[in-house]
Amino acid sequence: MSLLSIQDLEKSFAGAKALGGACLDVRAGEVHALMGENGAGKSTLIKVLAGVVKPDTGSIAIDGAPVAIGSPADALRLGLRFIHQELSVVPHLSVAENIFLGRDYPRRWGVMIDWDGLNRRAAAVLAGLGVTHIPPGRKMARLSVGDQMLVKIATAFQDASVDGDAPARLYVMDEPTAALSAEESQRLFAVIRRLRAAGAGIIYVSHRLDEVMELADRLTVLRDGATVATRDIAGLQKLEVIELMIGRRFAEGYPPRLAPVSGEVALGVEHLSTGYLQDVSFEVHKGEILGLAGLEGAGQSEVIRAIVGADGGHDGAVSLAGRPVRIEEPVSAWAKGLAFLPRERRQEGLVSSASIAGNVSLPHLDDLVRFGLVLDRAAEAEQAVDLGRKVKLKSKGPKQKVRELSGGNQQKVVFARAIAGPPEVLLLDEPTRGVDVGARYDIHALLRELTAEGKAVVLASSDLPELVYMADRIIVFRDGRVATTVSTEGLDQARLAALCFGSPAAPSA
Amino acid sequence: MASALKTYGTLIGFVLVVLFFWIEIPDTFMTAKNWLNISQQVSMLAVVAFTMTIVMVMGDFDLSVGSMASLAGIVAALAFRDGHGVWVGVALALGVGLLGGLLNGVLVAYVGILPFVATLGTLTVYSGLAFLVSGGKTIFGRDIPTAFSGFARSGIPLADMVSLPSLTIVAAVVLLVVWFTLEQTTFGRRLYAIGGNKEAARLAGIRVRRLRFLAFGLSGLGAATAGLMYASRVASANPTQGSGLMLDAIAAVFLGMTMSEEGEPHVAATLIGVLILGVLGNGLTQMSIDSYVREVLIGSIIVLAVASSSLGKTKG
Amino acid sequence: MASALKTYGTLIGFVLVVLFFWIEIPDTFMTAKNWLNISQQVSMLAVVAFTMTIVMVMGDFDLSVGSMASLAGIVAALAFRDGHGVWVGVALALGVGLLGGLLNGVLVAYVGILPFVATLGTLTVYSGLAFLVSGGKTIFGRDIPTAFSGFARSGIPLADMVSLPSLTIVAAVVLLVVWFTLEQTTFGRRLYAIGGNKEAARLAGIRVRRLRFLAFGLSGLGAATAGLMYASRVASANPTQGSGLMLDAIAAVFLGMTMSEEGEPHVAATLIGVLILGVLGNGLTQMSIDSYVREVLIGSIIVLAVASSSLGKTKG
Amino acid sequence: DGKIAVITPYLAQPGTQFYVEAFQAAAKDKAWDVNVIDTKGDVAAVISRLEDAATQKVDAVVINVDPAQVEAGLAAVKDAGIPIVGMDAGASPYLVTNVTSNGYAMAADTAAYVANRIGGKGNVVMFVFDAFPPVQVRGVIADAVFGNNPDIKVLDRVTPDVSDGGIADSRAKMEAILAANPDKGSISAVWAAWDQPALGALQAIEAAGRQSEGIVITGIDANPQAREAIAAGGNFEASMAQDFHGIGAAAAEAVAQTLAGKPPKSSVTYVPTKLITADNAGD
Ligand SMILES: Nc1ncnc2c1ncn2[C@@H]1O[C@H](COP(=O)(O)OP(=O)(O)OP(=O)(O)O)[C@@H](O)[C@H]1O
Ligand SMILES: Nc1ncnc2c1ncn2[C@@H]1O[C@H](COP(=O)(O)OP(=O)(O)OP(=O)(O)O)[C@@H](O)[C@H]1O
Ligand SMILES: [Mg+2]
Ligand SMILES: [Mg+2]
Repeated sequence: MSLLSIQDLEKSFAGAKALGGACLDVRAGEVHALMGENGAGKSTLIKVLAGVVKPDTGSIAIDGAPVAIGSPADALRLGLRFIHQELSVVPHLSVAENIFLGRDYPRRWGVMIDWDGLNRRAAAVLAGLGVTHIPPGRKMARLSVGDQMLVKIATAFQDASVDGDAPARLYVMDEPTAALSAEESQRLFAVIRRLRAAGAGIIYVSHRLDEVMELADRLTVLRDGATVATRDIAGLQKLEVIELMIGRRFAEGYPPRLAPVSGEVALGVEHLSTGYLQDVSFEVHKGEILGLAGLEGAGQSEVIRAIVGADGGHDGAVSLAGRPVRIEEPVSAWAKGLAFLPRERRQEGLVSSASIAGNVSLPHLDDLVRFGLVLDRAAEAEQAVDLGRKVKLKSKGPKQKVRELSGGNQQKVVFARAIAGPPEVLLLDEPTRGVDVGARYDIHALLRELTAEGKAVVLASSDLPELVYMADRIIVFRDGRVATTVSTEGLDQARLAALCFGSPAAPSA
Repeated sequence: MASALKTYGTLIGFVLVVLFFWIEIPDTFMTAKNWLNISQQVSMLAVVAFTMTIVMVMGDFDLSVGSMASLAGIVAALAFRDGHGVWVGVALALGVGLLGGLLNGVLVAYVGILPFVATLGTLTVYSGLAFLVSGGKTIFGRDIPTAFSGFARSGIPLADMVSLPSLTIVAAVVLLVVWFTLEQTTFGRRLYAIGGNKEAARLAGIRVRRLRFLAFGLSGLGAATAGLMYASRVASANPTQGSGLMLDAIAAVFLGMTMSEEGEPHVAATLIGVLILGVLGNGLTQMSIDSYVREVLIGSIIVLAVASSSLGKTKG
Repeated sequence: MASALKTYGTLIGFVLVVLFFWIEIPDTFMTAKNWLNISQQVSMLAVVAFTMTIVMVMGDFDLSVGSMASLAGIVAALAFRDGHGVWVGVALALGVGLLGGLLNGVLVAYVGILPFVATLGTLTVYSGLAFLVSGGKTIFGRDIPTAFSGFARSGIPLADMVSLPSLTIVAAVVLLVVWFTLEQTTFGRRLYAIGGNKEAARLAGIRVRRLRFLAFGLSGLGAATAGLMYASRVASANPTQGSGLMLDAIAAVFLGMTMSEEGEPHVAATLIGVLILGVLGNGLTQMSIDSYVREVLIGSIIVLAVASSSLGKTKG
Repeated sequence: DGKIAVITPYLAQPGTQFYVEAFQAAAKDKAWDVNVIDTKGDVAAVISRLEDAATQKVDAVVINVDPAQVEAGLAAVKDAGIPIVGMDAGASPYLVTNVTSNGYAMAADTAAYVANRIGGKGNVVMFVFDAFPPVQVRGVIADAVFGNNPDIKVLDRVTPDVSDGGIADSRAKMEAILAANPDKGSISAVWAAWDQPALGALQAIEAAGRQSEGIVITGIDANPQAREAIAAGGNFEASMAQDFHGIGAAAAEAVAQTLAGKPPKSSVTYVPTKLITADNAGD
């Protein structure tokens, strides 16, 4: 009998169908991948299961018995555990408290909270994930985003009980690796395999096909809210999966370079230092894509943030097309033709209560005025429609609220903002995070077009193939310093990973 | 249907209140004269609420508007007493309002004090200043030029016995200016972005600090305008007369906020909030409801009016 | 260093204020007697601020505490007048406080009205009820049993002429209870989770609505306690006597919030906020500073005290 | 029978309550329908309510607020042909008459009482409230009386926060003043422009255990709580009884005469006041 059986789930938001006949069947002891393009309905299905979204129709059964899940508390009681797509942490509580959120804390003499005990147990849960560098007593807000994600993942694996809870038996993970490094992903996979061996069911969502092929036993593909197929992974080709997802033939890979890199320097950085970065210098040429690589927290994000003035002052000099510039606030970066795509779309990128058009136009408002101050809404909408088409945005139109978009589509909005203009230099931190394979290809193609026009791109990414295939050169960071700079000519992924680790040999992952 | 209730619940509540008074007070409530009257009665609150909307769009508060209104009235009255003309007094008062607002802006935007703490501090300071410069006394009588106090009584005659009050016109102009600023200019668009996500707005190239600074300046200017209107209406100035405005203005904006799906303030919705407060006061007085019962009713009606638009907005 | 200023700036500001008064008023300010006096003067505000901290931990407000304090005092006094004993009156008043608080809880948590609107509505309702049941009159004199009014004058003798006032003891007990609840129970930790990220709390299976409901109940209970303390202290009850408490209580919590790095409220920090307000009033009056100048100074000092902990907290 | 609107921002003040009650009692006999409207300190709202009363076409309006501040509303009422009577309001051409006590006399009586009791010598704490014209007048008169005694020093001229009724804040202020002047005899008297601060000062003196120093306290209004304190024979020695009942009744009478077409002749109608001490406080 199957552990979980979902039949004919339907859900519409204000008339727009998010789910229309979604079915899913998960067995105990399997990793079941849930696949689909951005906006296919994966997260919505998971939210229904989690008691966050009420379905219009459809049924859910566990061990063959129908269940009603009216609230997240109900879902937990049934033994379901979730890692949702959007990072939801409580920033001013400690790591340990985030892990035990909603559970019973250990106590001393039955009254006082046993903080040491709580921290010990949290440390044990983290250690189960192979994470030992995060102090459980630290405030969540003090952690890097990657570390926050690890804590969030650990939360799903803690087993503190609450009265009447069924033991955890089904783990649901919505793009857990989108913010993880390759190494951390591997540790997560080890835990997932352990849980599978212990008889738990796992629903796994990811746009990283390699990962899915490596980890999953079966997969179910959603298209426009409906289930189109469920298959065994064994014997399945990647291309078949892609075609199931997008419903047509598709050539996987990366778009080829359109024009050679010019000799002219677009952006120059000399002796850049902040509290963390030390003496970083590099140049990006017109028409070039410069990759930034390194382990989680090695300094790639900080370099980009320092250049645009996101964190206040820094030492060192920045020049654009050979002319020195002072950039102390992001506003001057945009004004000088630098576009910035921050790493965290929800916290740093989007005004989710505003419309798609409003989000895209934000740095470009001065170009969209009439009579000096009146916002030209028609031009604004036109810009959004135009760019939305380029990035394959799936939406109801430029006026739709960003909050209502799927995660991948939200990411496309941030990307659309960065290429509006277009700018002379693009500083992109994980630009394709959570974007489906098809749209990813289109975004990569857009980057190729922009470089062919002489624009320069700085691309920070934890997706090593993306760096190897898209970048012309890659700077590898270690501990806030430039460890080495390599050309991607003849570079392979394993070699790049080894450079990131700082060891001459490839890691044994 | 359910979603219409969520957006229009408060508006429907307002319409029901109006219908109720129309039925209960058939002769005098639904007349042009009474509505012009109401418009004049709420005009000061309206001006403060409209400009308060500007800072609340950014997710901030300005608690100092009430004492700023008092201070502005006192400043103008003192200028009059010292023999200055109406325009000098008005300009001085508006200048004080703008400066006081910008001081709030500095504290909030550049020093980084929470708006609640900063404007609570300046509330006390401005109120103390109003007492200090006036010696705590009410300035009235001959000290107030009739050209100034006459303004609040003047209006544009519309028909026999009915005229459009000047104070109403002032409020309408402020409404238009604020509406245009918030809804039609890039300045307003940026304020909404700041209210939605300060960090994202900053990284997308918005000068968050400068805009917050300016927005607080506008709020101070609005408060001073209301203070002048109040002083003109009561033909006098005293250091506490604006104190009731703050809580009502914030309430009006919040009432309006229940009408937008994202819960952000819009000045047109604030107008409905102001009218709810104004119509309740007017209608219940005309029905000769006892003061105390009236208070209980006003509170209950406000809660009921927004309840339908709120039902089920929270989960968990 | 800079980060220490950010966390301890407000505390340092408080210490500076105390040092200043110590130097300026060498004989009488830094005496046990004066501090016990201050502790008694702020005890009512403290109780309201402590329980207000509970709702503010969740990111909510309770504006109705002032009128609830008035109403509770009136309810007890009316019970006394009707010949009921002290405990009956106190129990009735606390019951009214709890119920009123839970009504706020229903409106906020289950109906889903914004806390500001809901409690502004009930502020008006409770105040109206206080006027209504008392007929708008002050209840005092023979109607108030000496066993009740004596409480506020009693205390535990510490030394010659110096005793620990009962009201101070009540405030200290409330402080301990609130501290324990917020910092040492899962209930409290869950409130912090709700305040930090409602959605994350809900996804973790926390019953957000039920906890908000209960927290508002506690705030109502605290307001009623303060109302009783107030009535005992002035040996009378009138329908407006609590009205000054609300803004000061919220101010105290906000002052305390400047002392935590993430800006969340803690009840120990609220205590510092309460003391800042209390010490300023006491010290400046002892220095015979003119009332008006005093007000200006209080506002400025509050702003300065938090400025150092805020400097540079905003960007952009 | 007629419809009368009584409009005031000061209903929370006990004095206002008493004359409103007396007015209502008199109105009951005359079978009037009285609507009491309190705007809670908001003077502009009084104008609004006056306009509403004009719209509603009541038969007469009674106000308890400074007429100079609400002239716009008074004009609307007058234009509607409705007569207005002031109840402790102030003189104004819009009013048929203003029924009131003589504030100058009351302040002079209590200030003189203080000066005489302390033998024209010592430190006096004054509680005043200049924002409210009728009370401000009392402060001016007391200033004159104390200023005329060269050996009397005004130690502090305190304006208490009245939003809580005035007792608690006055008490806190007095406690601080007592703490700053710890020596016996360093404070001779407390003169308060109305009773609430006097009561607050009394509580502070008792709580500080300094009731035996002979500090003389006086108030104005002689509200019941003050009378009780005076009757108890403590530091609170005297207050002025306004005849609130008389003011309310006289205002009702003025309305009745006006409605009958025979309005009172004088623009001010004084109702006598009385000094209350321990001897007559129980009456
Ligand atoms: N609250 C909402 N209001 C309106 N539409 C919504 C809402 N939530 C989701 N949708 C819509 O439902 C559809 C499915 O979204 P969902 O988030 O489930 O996609 P997804 O498969 O998880 O995509 P991604 O890979 O980008 O995360 C999208 O078209 C989205 O716009
Ligand atoms: N505000 C801060 N306070 C303390 N430490 C910080 C702060 N910001 C960044 N750091 C630390 O600086 C280091 C570099 O952070 P950064 O965000 O640049 O990492 P990264 O190299 O981009 O990592 P990733 O691979 O996750 O993108 C991390 O160790 C991070 O914890
Ligand atoms: Mg998704
Ligand atoms: Mg990074």
